Amino acid sequence: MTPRVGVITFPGSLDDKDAARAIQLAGGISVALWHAEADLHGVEAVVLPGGFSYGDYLRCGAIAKFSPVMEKLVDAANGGLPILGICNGFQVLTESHLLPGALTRNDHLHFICRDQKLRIENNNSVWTSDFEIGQEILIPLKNGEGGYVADEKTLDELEGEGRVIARYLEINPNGSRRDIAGITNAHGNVVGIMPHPEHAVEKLTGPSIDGLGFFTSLLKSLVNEGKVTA
Amino acid sequence: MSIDKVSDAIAAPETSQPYAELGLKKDEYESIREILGRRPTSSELAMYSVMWSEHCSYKSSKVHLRQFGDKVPKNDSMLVGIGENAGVVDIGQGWAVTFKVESHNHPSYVEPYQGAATGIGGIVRDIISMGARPVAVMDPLRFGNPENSDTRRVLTGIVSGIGGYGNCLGLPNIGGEVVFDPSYQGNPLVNALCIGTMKHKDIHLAKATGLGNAVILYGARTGGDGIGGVSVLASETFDADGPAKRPSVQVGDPFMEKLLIECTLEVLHAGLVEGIQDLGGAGISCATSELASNGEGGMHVWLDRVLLRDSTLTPEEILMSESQERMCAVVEPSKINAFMDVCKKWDVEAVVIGEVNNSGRLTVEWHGEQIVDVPPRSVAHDGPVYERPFARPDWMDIRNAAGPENLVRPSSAAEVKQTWLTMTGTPNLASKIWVTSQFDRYVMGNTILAQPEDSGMIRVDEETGLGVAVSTDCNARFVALDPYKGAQLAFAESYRNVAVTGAAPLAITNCLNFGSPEDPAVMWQFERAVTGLADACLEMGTPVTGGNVSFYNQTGDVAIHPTPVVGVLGVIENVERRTPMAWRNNGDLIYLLGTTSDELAGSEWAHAIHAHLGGHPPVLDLAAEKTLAEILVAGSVGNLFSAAHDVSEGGIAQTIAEMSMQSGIGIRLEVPAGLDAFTFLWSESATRAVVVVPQNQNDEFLTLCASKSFPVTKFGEVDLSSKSIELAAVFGDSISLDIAELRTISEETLPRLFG
Amino acid sequence: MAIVVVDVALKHEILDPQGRAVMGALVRLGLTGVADVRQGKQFVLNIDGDVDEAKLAQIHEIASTLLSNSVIEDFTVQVRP
Amino acid sequence: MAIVVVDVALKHEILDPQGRAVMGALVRLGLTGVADVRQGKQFVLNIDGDVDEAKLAQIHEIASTLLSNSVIEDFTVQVRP
Ligand SMILES: Nc1ncnc2c1ncn2[C@@H]1O[C@H](COP(=O)(O)OP(=O)(O)O)[C@@H](O)[C@H]1O
Ligand SMILES: [Mg+2]
Repeated sequence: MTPRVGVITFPGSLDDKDAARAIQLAGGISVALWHAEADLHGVEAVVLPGGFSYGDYLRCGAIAKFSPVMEKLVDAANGGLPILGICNGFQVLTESHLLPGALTRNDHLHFICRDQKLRIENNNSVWTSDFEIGQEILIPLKNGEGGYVADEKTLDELEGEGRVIARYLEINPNGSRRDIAGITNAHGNVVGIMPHPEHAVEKLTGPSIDGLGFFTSLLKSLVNEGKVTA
Repeated sequence: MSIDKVSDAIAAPETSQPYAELGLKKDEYESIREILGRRPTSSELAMYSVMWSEHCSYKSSKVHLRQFGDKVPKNDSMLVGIGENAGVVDIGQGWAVTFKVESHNHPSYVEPYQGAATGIGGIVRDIISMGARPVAVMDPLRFGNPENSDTRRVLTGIVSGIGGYGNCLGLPNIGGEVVFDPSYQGNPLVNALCIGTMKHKDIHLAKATGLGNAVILYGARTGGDGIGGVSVLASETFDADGPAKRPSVQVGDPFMEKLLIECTLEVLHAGLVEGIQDLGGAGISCATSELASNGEGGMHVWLDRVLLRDSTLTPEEILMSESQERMCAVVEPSKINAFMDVCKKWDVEAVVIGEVNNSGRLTVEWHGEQIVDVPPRSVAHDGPVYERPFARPDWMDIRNAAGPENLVRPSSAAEVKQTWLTMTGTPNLASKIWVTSQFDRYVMGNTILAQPEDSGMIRVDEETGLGVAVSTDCNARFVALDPYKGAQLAFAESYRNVAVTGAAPLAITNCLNFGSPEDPAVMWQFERAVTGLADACLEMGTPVTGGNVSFYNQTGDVAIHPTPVVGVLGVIENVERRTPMAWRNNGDLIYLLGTTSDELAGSEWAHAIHAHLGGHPPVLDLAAEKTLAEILVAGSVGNLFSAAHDVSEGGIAQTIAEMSMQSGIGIRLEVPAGLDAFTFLWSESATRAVVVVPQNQNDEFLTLCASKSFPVTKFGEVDLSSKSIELAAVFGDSISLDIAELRTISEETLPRLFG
Repeated sequence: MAIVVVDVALKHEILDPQGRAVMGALVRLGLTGVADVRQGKQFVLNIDGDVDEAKLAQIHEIASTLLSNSVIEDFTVQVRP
Repeated sequence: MAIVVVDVALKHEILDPQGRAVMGALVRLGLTGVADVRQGKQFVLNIDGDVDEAKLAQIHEIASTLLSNSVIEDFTVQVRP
């Protein structure tokens, strides 16, 4: 059975089609989930895509966390459902307290779109198991509020528990503390990442196809856990 | 507050009206009275004044723009021509593309962020109103002297406005221009281009057909922004404590626009809509009069039903408000509920404001009182038409006589190297990454090429790889030297930029930015530029699908350089064969296609090094330009090129520098025999491109050029072991340029000025 | 040491998409009676020493040129002791 | 009709790049003695009818969950008559 992966569309989500494309290229089936519907349609995993949910006028991800689908998602996350939040999705996850810390205005105050080098720091999470630790990847980054912040204690905890999944290399594009580009929860099922793996899945349109690894990781993990058969 | 009703206009025919303050001339006001057989009501006056403005009626340009329709052979690919919100061209495989460029110059000077943001918003609505899904935007921009502190205010605001709106809308920004010239100091140009795609069957037109159909206004609420002028009317017509002067600036809401896109495409695809129109300039006045006159000819509007953001708005203000993010749809009564359901799904407010009839009149009522009763065509289409006087100004002789011949040129290898380094860092030639990195080029996942490539390229069909490429260009200095040839050169450059990527040029759009049409010299520039463009289109067989005119771009008496920005659209059957600009393979051969002559008038070198503008622009042979494009496309189809890049501003030196910086790999070059290094490197002769040919394709490439009798010169090869440009035969010597150093120089300039 | 607070708000006639978004969320969260929400910016300036007339005038000037855009925004300046 | 003003500011420990940028500009414009600038948000809520204890508590709740993010921001609520 091919795994079914939900992609939530909030009003203002922009990279939902891209996330769906990436899931399909990795061999999954993408299932569209709608913000106003408190129903996950039995999917085996969920991607929260990039964009500007509800315009992000208040604070990125702040309004999305009150949507009906998020209530379901928070419970499912605590129950172990694999969830990947990309960019705005990462912001929604921190706002929903599924991941610690917060994402703040880029330190240089500009939106920035660039091909960003990252180092994978953790391959224990459901979404990074297909990478090597220390592997360098190149994927697009595009955000205005991507500066990862948390208090020192939280940062130390994240480091100590190996929960930083990727770090910026060469350039810290937004002032993130300790060059953090992505983190996971303690259980390894909920991952947030600021750059966009779903934009690096085809040679023609991306700077590399390194982003596919996040989606193949998921599919492999699902198979390994016996959630779906290979 | 009393309302000026139609019955009042009949009863009190001599009431004096502030038509002049609204920008209407006395004879225009008289002809409104003639059309109506009475004085207009204040609401009617409001409608006529906005719709008959230069911006909406094209009254000064119409007589010349006709050439675009008259001279161009109807090309099979034109599905919808000039006159609609945007033209539509057939790109094959059942797909159609619509694209258009519009200006938002004046608002962007007053409030750069919002002016530019709403410029993007406006052009995107034009594209959705054709039934297309917007898939990309581009932004040709012009700014004043980069060292002037006001340029910083204007540029940073405009750039973040374009990014702020476009990024939030989820449209990749795939190209544009950033050009500096003191002539734009008090008048920056913000032109915005949008590309949309659709299946043939989804094309929609702006017309109100079907008696009894409902007219639905949906999207943002109507507010008091963007109606600066009409407050005159309110305060003149009504008592002293009428509404205060309203701001003329609008604030954009890209989130609402995103909802509007999704909502509109959903109602269109569900077959719920008979006609559709965006609301831009002149708001409801424009939408209702255009819909009515393009359909059954009549419409009745209940203006008091319009949802307002500000309950104190007068009917005149509501008619003229340019509040953003609104659309108008014509819907059959039986489909209204379904339409409203879609709106609700997307959280978009909608209300029925009118009904289509065959009265031949556009009638508007306000709480039961008739306030407008006009023939809709007279508002929308039969505005005044001016044959403004035009004359070649005497100063053109002086300008053309003062050529660049006597400017001091570099004449040793060391001077050539220094000139090259300097030119790489001039604001016009320097890397634009500081600007473009503020735009999302990845969203939607179909961007094949974006900045700094010659054209933006978008994949239209993921299954077949069908795609389109678009470029916008205009060297306004050439236009200032010769508006006829300059406009053709702009067209040629844009055409070439599309062909260089492997796409076949198919159609053009344009945005004609000029000074005051009341100045005969400006009008002459305009007439010459339009004629040049139309003649070029005729010769090349490329139709004009639409465009936009922006006049009054001047500060006091001084007009901007005439700037007819030309956007060319090309088609590529499979984006996998696109030609990028960076070389990759060791030993690939570097060729120049075309002929280099000593042509430096209007060049970037003359401008940047000598602040000189004079002489005659480069010679242009359109037939050769067409042949060059054929070679570039055939080379892409035949897989003959590993890279290609067009030669324009900054000459071959700049072309080579850009290719190397993008590639990071070195090359060995030699100035071809018969040319001095300076002319070879910095002349801006037209109709040239640099192509990079793998050795095993060399014979086939040369055969192709020979079969077209096109001049071609080999002048170097790629050297994987090197990280520099090695150029021999430079005044008997050779030079070496470190690519990393070039890149540093190139990338430093904009952050230094604006970061 | 004085604290000067500059509040900048969009003019009333100008669309406030942020305020509108917040208002929508407040209503969804069940707050009743919300007639309008406007979102503004607040600049809190810590100034060493006294804020005398001249300095206040200078801050007013800066508030009107740098901190706000008079085409679309209004501002207020308050000195907190 | 009551007006409730919610001010939201970044916590002191959190870097405020906007405030820092404004501070740089103030100094360039010649304002002396600027020790620190912080940029915050202000929400002005127009509420129909009275704001009683219960409603105020509700607004506090909303201010702490929706209008601010407690990880990085503090807030204050004031009722203006
Ligand atoms: N320079 C031009 N070249 C060709 N067509 C033009 C030009 N300027 C305007 N048009 C056409 O005239 C029509 C009216 O223009 P405009 O008022 O900008 O359209 P809209 O009302 O959709 O904004 C459009 O079809 C436009 O394409
Ligand atoms: Mg239009």
